Amino acid sequence: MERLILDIAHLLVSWLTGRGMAPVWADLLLLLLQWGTVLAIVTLNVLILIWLERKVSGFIQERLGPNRLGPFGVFQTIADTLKLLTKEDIIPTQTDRWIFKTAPMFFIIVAVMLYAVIPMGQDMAIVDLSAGLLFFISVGALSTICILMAGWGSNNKWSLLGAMRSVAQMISYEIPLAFSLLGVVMITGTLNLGEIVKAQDKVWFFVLQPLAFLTYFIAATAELNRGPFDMPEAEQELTAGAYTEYTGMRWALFFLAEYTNLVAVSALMATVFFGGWQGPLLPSWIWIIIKTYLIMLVFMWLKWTFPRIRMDHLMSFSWKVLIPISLINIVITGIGIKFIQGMGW
Amino acid sequence: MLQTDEYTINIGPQHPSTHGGLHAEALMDGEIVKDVAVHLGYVHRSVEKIAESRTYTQFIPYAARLDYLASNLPCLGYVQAVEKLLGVEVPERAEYIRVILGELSRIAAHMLFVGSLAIDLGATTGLVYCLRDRERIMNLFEMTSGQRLIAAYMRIGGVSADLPEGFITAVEGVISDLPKMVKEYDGLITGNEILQARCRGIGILKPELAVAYGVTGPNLRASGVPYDLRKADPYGIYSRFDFDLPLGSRGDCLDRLTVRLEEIEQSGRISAQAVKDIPEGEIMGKVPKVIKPAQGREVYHRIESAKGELGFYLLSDGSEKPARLHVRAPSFINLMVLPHISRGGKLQDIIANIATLDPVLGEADR
Amino acid sequence: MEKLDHGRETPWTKLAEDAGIEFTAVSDPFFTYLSVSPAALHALMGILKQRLGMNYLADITAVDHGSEFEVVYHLYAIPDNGRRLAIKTRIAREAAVLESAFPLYPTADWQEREIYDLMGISFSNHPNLARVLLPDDFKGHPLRKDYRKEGG
Amino acid sequence: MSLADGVFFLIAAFTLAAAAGVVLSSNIIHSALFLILTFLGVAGIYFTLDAPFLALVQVLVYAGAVAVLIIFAIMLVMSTPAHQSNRFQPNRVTLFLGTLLAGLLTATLVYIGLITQPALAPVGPSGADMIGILANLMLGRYVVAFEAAAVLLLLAVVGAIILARGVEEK
Repeated sequence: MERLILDIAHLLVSWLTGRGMAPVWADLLLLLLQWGTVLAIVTLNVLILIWLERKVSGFIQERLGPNRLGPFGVFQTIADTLKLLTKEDIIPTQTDRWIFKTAPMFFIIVAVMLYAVIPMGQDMAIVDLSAGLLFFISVGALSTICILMAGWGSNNKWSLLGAMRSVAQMISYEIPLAFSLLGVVMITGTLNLGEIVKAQDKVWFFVLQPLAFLTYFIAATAELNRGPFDMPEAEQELTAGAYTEYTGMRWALFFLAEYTNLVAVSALMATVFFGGWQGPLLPSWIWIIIKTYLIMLVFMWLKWTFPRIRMDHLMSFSWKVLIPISLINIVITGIGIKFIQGMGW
Repeated sequence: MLQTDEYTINIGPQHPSTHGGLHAEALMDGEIVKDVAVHLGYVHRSVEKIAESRTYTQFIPYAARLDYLASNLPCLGYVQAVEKLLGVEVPERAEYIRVILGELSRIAAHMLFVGSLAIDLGATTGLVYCLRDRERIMNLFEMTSGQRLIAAYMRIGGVSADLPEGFITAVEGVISDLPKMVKEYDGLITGNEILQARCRGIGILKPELAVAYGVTGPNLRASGVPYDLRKADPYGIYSRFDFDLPLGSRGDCLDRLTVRLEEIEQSGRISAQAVKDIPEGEIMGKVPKVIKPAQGREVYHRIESAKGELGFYLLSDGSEKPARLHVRAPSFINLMVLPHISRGGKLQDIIANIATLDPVLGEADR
Repeated sequence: MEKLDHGRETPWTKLAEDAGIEFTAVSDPFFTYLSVSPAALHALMGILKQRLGMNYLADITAVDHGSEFEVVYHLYAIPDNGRRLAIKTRIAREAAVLESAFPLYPTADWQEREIYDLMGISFSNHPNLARVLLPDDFKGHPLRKDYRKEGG
Repeated sequence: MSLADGVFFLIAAFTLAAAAGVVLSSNIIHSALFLILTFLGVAGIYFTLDAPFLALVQVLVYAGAVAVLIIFAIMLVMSTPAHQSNRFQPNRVTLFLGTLLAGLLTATLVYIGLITQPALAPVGPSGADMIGILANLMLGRYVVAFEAAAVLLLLAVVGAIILARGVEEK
């Protein structure tokens, strides 16, 4: 079980090369196959996630949630997706057409790219990048621009305001996000996510770096634009903010990308702070799925419990609380590492 | 400061957080509110004109549609105004029934206030809990008149039907659960740090400003002014009941929330006393078949509705239809201070301010 | 409503007479009001507000009496001091202009706009006399008795 | 031509096309967005040169942060309608200066190409060690320059705050 997926991949490559294909092309084919799998998993996952989110919100709000289509309403999201697909794609006349049209596509591309470096099991990262963590942070930062494109392209005051809020928020929260991960990097001495997972075989970084985990968790919620930090969307104030003018599939793409981001960030959190794919008995790739889903449930719990924070509070919280805390964490970690080295352990 | 362009942003008339067809036009400098202009009339039905072509009794359902979130209260105000005009005595039992239903309506309206404030601030779950509990009160209304939301249960001279079997125990059940419900809202909504940060010190309504602009009801009491018509100018049998006036100290959004939460409990207290003391007997007083008040008689009757002072000015020309009916709508007048409490705040504060001023547009626009 | 005994000194009779304002006090079992000319209206309201603490203008409304409009002001005090009073004034239909009560009672702002909107009485010195409930391009004033009605 | 070469040419073509978009689009916001694509293309070239760290810093700093800054600055100062905000407005001085600059750059590039021998093998260490070496260099040999840059940036931040807050008008 443990090596099931890897074995399939190796079997495929050896079969292809055995048929006289150049190894380079076989690898390329494998890469394409891997991306295809990721895309399939992402889309399927989002369907499940939206259903799960509804069920969780229903549970929190003492409702049933979707329960008509299929057992426990599992086909509800499929029906909704079909509805969105068949809806008219309205592009308002005064929009900046190209930006308006491409923004959701770029958003989803960026979201899917995040999966490249996450180890989805032992030796199961698509690209085993030496600076994998940095890849995650820097590519994640690009989603800001996609929301900015959506807000600007819509040519709507609500949208622009939502986009501006989102940009200000993401730029502010990027800093504590990166800083909180630095503590882990200092301990392991690597940016490679596989190495970071391996370094947690005895104790999770969640235990060693509780402050960093807390700051990362909050900053990640903000990066994901999820409640209580869902500023760019903020339907009660900005009437869906940057996404106000979007309809049908383009709107659904934003939705898709947001959930894709959610899975990616949760998976990274599991990887960096909760031992990644490591776990007893079950195969590694099942462990990471379990951990990711548990973290996502916490995100959902937060969203459905908390009111939305105010924009200026949000900014001052990042600059006056989170960044100092993450800096303190770096200092403490540095002292700790020196101390342990000094003790000769 | 960096010079930036001011721009206007239209909150409503189609907007998730305006509680109906309200249009607030905000002049913004970035996220800071420079001014707000309120435009009304999107649900204007000219109720006052309609009244002139309806008999006194026919108008009752229209009154119920004024403040449709607490429909028994505007009905009560209207029928009491007509009773005053006619000089009709209302039987004791009917008075008690009116008090019970009026206070239950107030509780229902305040519950919806708490829930809608929560959802306006982004806490979706808060609404559902409040709606769940409001449902129990709606069921009580259904027991009395068959109508849940806009019950035209009040009649000139009494109420339309006697209380059904089991109503009193059902009311007692709801009332005894009220403290538990309020505690739950406190935990989920009032106790939340983010909500407190968004409400404390936001939209401060100074008592002087509130009185000058005629703000009444919980909004006025949240500013620390002890003025409640149930105590200041008791109508019906309210002087018999023992209850406290919850008061705020800062006049901000948080006070407007906590005052209403406490009022839920106080209304529960009044209903409990009414339920305990309710006598047996008639439910309709002696009312003429055709209601024709003497010519030239006029009356201004005001009650404490869920939103504030709800007044009915009635003028009779001796016919069976009123010559003039005017509704002093608290929602309409309370909304006047929205620009004053929103200036200098943030965009998100406007939403909190609208939610805590608690206008019902059906009443404001009439 | 407070009952008014004819002939008995009431707080406002003395104050108003000192200021030289003429009015008639009328009372029936349900309603007590002072009838005053439009010119003296604001002087009277000013006295009531300053001397008697009637700082709360609960309601303004207008009635169409054919050739004349009657405007009714309901004055109270917050916190309640037992003083309740209505003031009435009549103006001719052709010259339906009154001075705005806004400087004394800011709450008159929208209430006067509503009267202007629905009854067509203008208020001089009002900061923003525009229609409040009906659209700006609406023709006519629906609460006037001669306003055409369609349907029921 | 190997696969790597193909990838390089693909990325290079993409980068050039994006750069052309920056110059040619008449909407300055479009230009700024094309600039982001250009940055991403350059990052791709770094990747093909086996310098992933540099590439990622390029994405994070230029495509992520600097580009947003540029867009913000444009929106802040933009006074003309967006669709003609980046019109080509020829005038002799700018034409002359632009041609001169472009000529100089091209000449330099050609000259460098002529005097250096193309390095066929990777010139330095790659992958994981590179980050460590980079860190050692920055905080060792070039620490003064590194810190000076940091202080400069700090000054810039302080200046920006002062500009944004403005002077109290008496």
